[in-house]
Amino acid sequence: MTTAAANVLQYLLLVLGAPLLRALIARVKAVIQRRQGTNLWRPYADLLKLFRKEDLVPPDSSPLFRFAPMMLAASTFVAAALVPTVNQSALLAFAGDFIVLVYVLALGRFFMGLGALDGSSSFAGMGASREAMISALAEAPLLLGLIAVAILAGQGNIVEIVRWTLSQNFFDVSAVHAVAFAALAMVAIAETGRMPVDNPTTHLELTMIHEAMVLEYSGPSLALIEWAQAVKLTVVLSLLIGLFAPWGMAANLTLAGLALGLGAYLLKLVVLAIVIAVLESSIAKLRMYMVPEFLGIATALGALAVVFTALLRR
Amino acid sequence: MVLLLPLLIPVLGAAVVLFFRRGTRTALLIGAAEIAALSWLMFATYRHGSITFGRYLRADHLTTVFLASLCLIFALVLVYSSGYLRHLPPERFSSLRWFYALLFLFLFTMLASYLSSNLGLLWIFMEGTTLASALLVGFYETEGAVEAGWKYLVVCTVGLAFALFGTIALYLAAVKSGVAGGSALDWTSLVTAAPQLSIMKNLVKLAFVFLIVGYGTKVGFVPLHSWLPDAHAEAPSPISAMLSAALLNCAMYALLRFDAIAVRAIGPGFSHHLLLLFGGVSILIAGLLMIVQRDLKRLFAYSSVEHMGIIATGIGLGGPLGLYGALLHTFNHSLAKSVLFFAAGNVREKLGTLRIDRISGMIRMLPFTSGALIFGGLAIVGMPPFALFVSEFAILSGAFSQARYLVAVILLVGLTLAFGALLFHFLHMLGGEPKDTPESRKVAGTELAVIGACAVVLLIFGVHVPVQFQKVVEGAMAVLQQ
Amino acid sequence: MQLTRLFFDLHLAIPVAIPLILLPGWRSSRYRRVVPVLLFVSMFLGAATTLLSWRTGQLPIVDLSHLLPFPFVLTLDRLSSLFVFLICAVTAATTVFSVAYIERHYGTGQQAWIWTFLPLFVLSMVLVVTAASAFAFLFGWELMTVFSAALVAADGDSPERRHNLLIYLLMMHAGAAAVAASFFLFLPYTHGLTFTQIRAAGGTLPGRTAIAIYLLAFLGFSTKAGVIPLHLWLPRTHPIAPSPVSALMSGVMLKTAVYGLVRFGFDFLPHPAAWWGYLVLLAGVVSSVLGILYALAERDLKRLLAYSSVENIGIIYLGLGAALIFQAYQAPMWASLALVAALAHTVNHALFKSVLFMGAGSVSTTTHTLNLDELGGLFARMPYTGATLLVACCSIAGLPLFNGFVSEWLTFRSFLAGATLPSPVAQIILPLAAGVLALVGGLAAACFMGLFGTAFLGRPRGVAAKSAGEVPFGMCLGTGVLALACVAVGVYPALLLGPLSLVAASLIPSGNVAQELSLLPRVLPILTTCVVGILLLAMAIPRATRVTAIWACGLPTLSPRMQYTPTVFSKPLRSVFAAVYRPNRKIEVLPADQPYFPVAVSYRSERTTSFEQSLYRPAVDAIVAAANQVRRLHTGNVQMYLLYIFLTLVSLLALVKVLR
Amino acid sequence: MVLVDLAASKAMGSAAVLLFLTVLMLAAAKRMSTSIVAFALQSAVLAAQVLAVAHIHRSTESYVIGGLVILIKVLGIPYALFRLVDKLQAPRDVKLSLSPVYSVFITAGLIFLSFTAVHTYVQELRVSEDVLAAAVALILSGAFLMVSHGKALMQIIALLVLENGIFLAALITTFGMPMIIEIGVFFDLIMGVLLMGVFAFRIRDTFEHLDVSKLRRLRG
Repeated sequence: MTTAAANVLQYLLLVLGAPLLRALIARVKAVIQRRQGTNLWRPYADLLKLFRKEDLVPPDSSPLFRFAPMMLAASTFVAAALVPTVNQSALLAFAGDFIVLVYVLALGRFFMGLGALDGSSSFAGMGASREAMISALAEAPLLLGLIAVAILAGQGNIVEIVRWTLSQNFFDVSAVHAVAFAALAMVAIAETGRMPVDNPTTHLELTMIHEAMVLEYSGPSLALIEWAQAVKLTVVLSLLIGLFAPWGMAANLTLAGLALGLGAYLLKLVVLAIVIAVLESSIAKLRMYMVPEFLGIATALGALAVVFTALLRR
Repeated sequence: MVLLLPLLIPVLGAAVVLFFRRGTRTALLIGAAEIAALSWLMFATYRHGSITFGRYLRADHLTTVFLASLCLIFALVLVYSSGYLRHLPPERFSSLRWFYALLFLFLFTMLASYLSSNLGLLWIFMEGTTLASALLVGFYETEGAVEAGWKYLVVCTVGLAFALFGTIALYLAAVKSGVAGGSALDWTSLVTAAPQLSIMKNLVKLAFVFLIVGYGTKVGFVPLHSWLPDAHAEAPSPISAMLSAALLNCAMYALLRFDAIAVRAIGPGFSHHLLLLFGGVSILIAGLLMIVQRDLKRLFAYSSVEHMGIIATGIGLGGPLGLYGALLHTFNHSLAKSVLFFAAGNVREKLGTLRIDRISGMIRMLPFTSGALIFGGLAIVGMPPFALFVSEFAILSGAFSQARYLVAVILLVGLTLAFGALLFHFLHMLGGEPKDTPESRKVAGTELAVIGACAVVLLIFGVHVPVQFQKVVEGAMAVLQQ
Repeated sequence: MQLTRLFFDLHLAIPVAIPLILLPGWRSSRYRRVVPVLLFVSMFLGAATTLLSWRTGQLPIVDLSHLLPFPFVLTLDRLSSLFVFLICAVTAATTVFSVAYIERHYGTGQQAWIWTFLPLFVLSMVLVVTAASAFAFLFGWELMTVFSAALVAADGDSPERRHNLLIYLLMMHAGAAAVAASFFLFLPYTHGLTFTQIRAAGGTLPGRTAIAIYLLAFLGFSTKAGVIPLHLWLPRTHPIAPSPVSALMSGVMLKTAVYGLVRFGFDFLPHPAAWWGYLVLLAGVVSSVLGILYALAERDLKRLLAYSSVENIGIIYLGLGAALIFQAYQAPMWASLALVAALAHTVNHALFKSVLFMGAGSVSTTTHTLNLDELGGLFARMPYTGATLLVACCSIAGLPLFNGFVSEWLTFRSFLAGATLPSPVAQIILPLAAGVLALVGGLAAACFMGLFGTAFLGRPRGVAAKSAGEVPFGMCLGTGVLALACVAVGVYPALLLGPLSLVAASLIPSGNVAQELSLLPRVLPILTTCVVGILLLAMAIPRATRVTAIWACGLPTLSPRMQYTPTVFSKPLRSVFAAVYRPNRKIEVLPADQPYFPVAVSYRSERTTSFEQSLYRPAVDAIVAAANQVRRLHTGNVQMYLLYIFLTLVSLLALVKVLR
Repeated sequence: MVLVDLAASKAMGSAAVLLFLTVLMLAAAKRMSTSIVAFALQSAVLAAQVLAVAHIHRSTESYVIGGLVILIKVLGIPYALFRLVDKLQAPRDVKLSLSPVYSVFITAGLIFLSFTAVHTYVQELRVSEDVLAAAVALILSGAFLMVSHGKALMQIIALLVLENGIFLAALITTFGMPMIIEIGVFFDLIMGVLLMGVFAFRIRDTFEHLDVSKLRRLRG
């Protein structure tokens, strides 16, 4: 019972707190760039505003145009229920197979692309096409990295992997972990559309990927999309945390344990947010056709990780 | 008597027909009588196993297998020609009556060579087939026809001369190894006495080499086949069918008889390897040559060469599977090939040409003939549910079950080559835009009936080999192997 | 038992009877009306047979050996009945679809032709998968080629269609030869070629024979399956067939090759070597990656689907290869898991690829074009077809909640298990193969996102698409049923995995995969409920909608031609994999003399890499050259001919003298 | 009577030499008539051979055969050939593909070859080596003539020579085949020559020449 409650709580925390993370990153960037950043609660205000606005739909677009954002939101929110954050468990822990997770996220992306194409604007089309390319190329490194970790842990369920990692000594992080982490981190950047792959804050159409995709969306649809994006970012980051640095995660459901777990989790998130902010404000966005190379490197790393799994066990 | 009747009817028939100006109906009547006699003969043989008449005539199950196809093909050819040669100008030699007279003589010689129990007689009548059919090959007195006729005559006569030498050598061997001179050429006595011949090993080998070269020329083994495409291409279509479906079998029959003796005398190694050699070469070369043919009937002629190669391979493999397949294949091939030649006849009749590159869009011009071509084509490449699939399956299994992988590979490659060639040419002819419109689309009832009959028999034999036929074939195998 | 037998006989007999029914009334439409009904009944009976025999476990046996000199036996073991059921189900749906489709597309003669050969074609496939003797198998195998060719030929005639037909028949015949050889190679070790005898011999074969058999079978079946580089015929034949036939060919006919491979690999030859598995795996990798890449570059809807068939066959091969490898390393449990994965993808591909091809048929019915660059906005105009195709696209992209995901997940799972094998090679190769599968999955998602997004969404790019309308009910029904099946399997995989595990158990007795297979059936329903629930919540959000023009950078309007076309959509990926296509690009600016004030700019980019040019053409040329050489010996000079005879004689005599 | 025996034995002995002479003569012949005569001579020698055999073995069958040979091969066919030649009004010269000198040399070589060829069989068959060699030589040279001569008539003659060789071989090895066979063979021979004559006419009518080496329309 308490487990269930804890799971629900951490799920709600993830889903509801996600926008905050984006705001945090933006704020840190602002600080770095000597700007007076926005209020941390701004994203919530935006979402509320958008939910109240009316939905603008392009002429002769099909119902799918408005269905796509919902599908995105649905898939992302379900994905959020698969990863452990504070507690060594998740709402749908038993379903937390990493392949399922990856493909649930893919479901949302697929429909988002369709929605963009349904908008019949050339910018949206461009965005969709580029997004399609990136996600197609990101699939392999993502799964390879996860597979490497899963092979070490000897199981495919994320929660189980986390538990296994926790059972290991903090200091003998194998080479596999290092390489796999590198691969997954690169993929995470590409997946969540951050620099240097994509620029979430751009307004120059030719460089846009994700922003171009959602160009035609407005009102509640846009709200869903933004929210889902935030949740996705958080999910991916929590996944990284869970796989590579789960230490401190609450094992037993004592209040102290949970508090410790929560603290550790938030801390790690903040650290990651700062890292991302620093990265984004220090390096320039890659040219479009450099992205495949970026992901190619990631794939190579992933493959390397897998090879290591075989070599290290002998 | 049973044996004599079928021989007498055609000879007399030939004489009778010559008296009429256009003897179509008479010819049909005589043919009907002949076929009746033949079926009686076959029935009798089927009942008694083997029947002999005097010293020189004999029929057994092996004969029946070949007689069956000969009888069928002859009937078809007769009916087909009655429609095909409707408008033929009564000239000196190339007139209807001469056509039928020669046809009957041709039939007579083949029958005689099937029924003669004496190998010398066999040779004489084989030579006779050449003489009788040469005029038929040159029947249209066009340049091509005359040329083909001459080549046919010369090449086959020379070849058969060697066969004669082979026969003599065998006779010599028999005599030297103590068989009475009178019966030293009699098949039955030779077969029984064959084991004694082993003392004249070299002589028997020599004999068989000459025989296989001699009769092989008539069968059309590569590289002795040179007369075959010319003759088939230039002869009137019914005659082409007769040559390909009956004459080649006839020569193959002779080889079978001699092979049986050679096997008994000096073991299967020698003759069978020769047969396999010729068979393999024929299959491959014919398959290749089919690709580059430009004339429809030449194409079919080469396909005949290939199938003779397949049959020879079957015989050469021996054993129950190989021999069974070979015997079945002779029958099936005759039927399928005659369908093709009849169809070619229609094409010639309607479009006035057989040049493949000049024909296109047939499927729209001549739907029935195209159908016949497709049907025969599918049958000849051994597609189920046609009969050749069964026989080729048998021969292939024979090859594999003896672990003769080279032979098997040659067979498979040759079949694929032939398939590709036929397919390529047929697609070109059937598809596309019609070049010129034929004068008449309608098909003569006789032609329709004949082709239909062939197709039906092919289909039936493809899905069910009748019990009687099965028994006859087994009997024939028994005759050859004991 | 009696009932099963009766059903089976009827199921087999009806298709044979149909042409006889058609024969009298070749032209009358009344006769033709009867055919689909009969065909449907026959299919229903077939499915019923499989279910009955499945439940009772008794095998209905049809033995016609007394008719023919060689044993001709048909029976339904687990594997066979799976494929028979598949054939029957897909064909039944296709029949429903075809009634309206064929009515609309063809003249009387063609209709009669198609309705004559469609049942025979299906029958031949049933023969192949139920055959219990080599003779019956090859009989069906050849018939399958003939009848499918007949159906392909029904769809008109043109030089390049004839060329395609030629390639198809030739390759099929060569493949059949290989298959036949692989059967015959058992002969030295058995007395006959019924499957029971073959099984008996299979265990005791000497190694080299087993290898030869396996390689030949692999070649033959891969030709039928269209594995690269033996795929030449596939993208040439499937697009030019009538759409229902394409659906059957791609959806079912290819699967007979999978059937054959499973028969040989797991039933006849019980002791595979590891490298057989690696071979299949390699074939799978090559054809899945290249297949989907070629599909991405296609603009013709049906050609695209054909190439995606090549890709999916590749995925099936990945599963099969893994299964063989596990088998070789004595890991029966994982072997049967991989086998289940392969079979599952076989079934799934049959389902969604038939939907896709039939959908293509519907599209061409209303728009009379299959060129993706002219389509667009069809979803609004033909909602049912659009919906079914959307489902199919999601399935083929391997998204969860749809059936494609199930089989891909299983394949991933078995690859993951490769890490548990003793051999380091397997430990490295199998997980890496999972990476390949992931790449293929991503590319497939991109490809079909582009397909659906550009053909069905957005605004119509051409008049044809603008004037499109929904197709008749029958066609929607045909596709709809299969689409529903896709969703059903995707949501509740137990439907599929239960039977498949039994099939696997019948082939790999010691492999128990119940625990491995139990995960998805538990996960997916809950996942679905969650997704649907959240969707409902999201829909519940109150909102006002207003239709406004799209953002046009201040221009008055954007014409539909300014949308992203499929060509452009796939451009980024194509440029990433330019090495595969080696495209030759042409940009023409008109008028040429003043490039800065262009009136028209035309851009063409086509793939220059082709196996036909680099692999097949040279071989064919060599053969023809050889033939011409031989032909030259045939100088019309009779003296030469005589010389040949004499030389033959002399050389033979010499040979005899030497050999003596 | 003694004289006859002597003649018979002489015939047996000297046959080979005479046959070789005829063969060479055929090879060297420039004119059609010459070759026909040569053939007639050859057949005559053959006939003598047959009669000798008949006399030695006292077999009536052989006498008949000998009679047939004289009737058909020595008189009948040569006569027919002569008729053919002037009926056809063909140019009288034989068309050699290569000069007579070469052909004579080659023929000589063939004769030598035939000696070596029969060598192995002689002991086995217990027949006089040279006659058997002559038979083989006839066959070989017949074949050679066929290949080297492009004229229809010459090919007929060559064929006859070849047949002679076979006949001779049969004669000396088996002392004659059964009667009926021999007669049948003769019948075929006559018919064959007749038919070839017919075709010669047809060729003449359709092509205005008798040079079969020019008949090369059908090829490939």
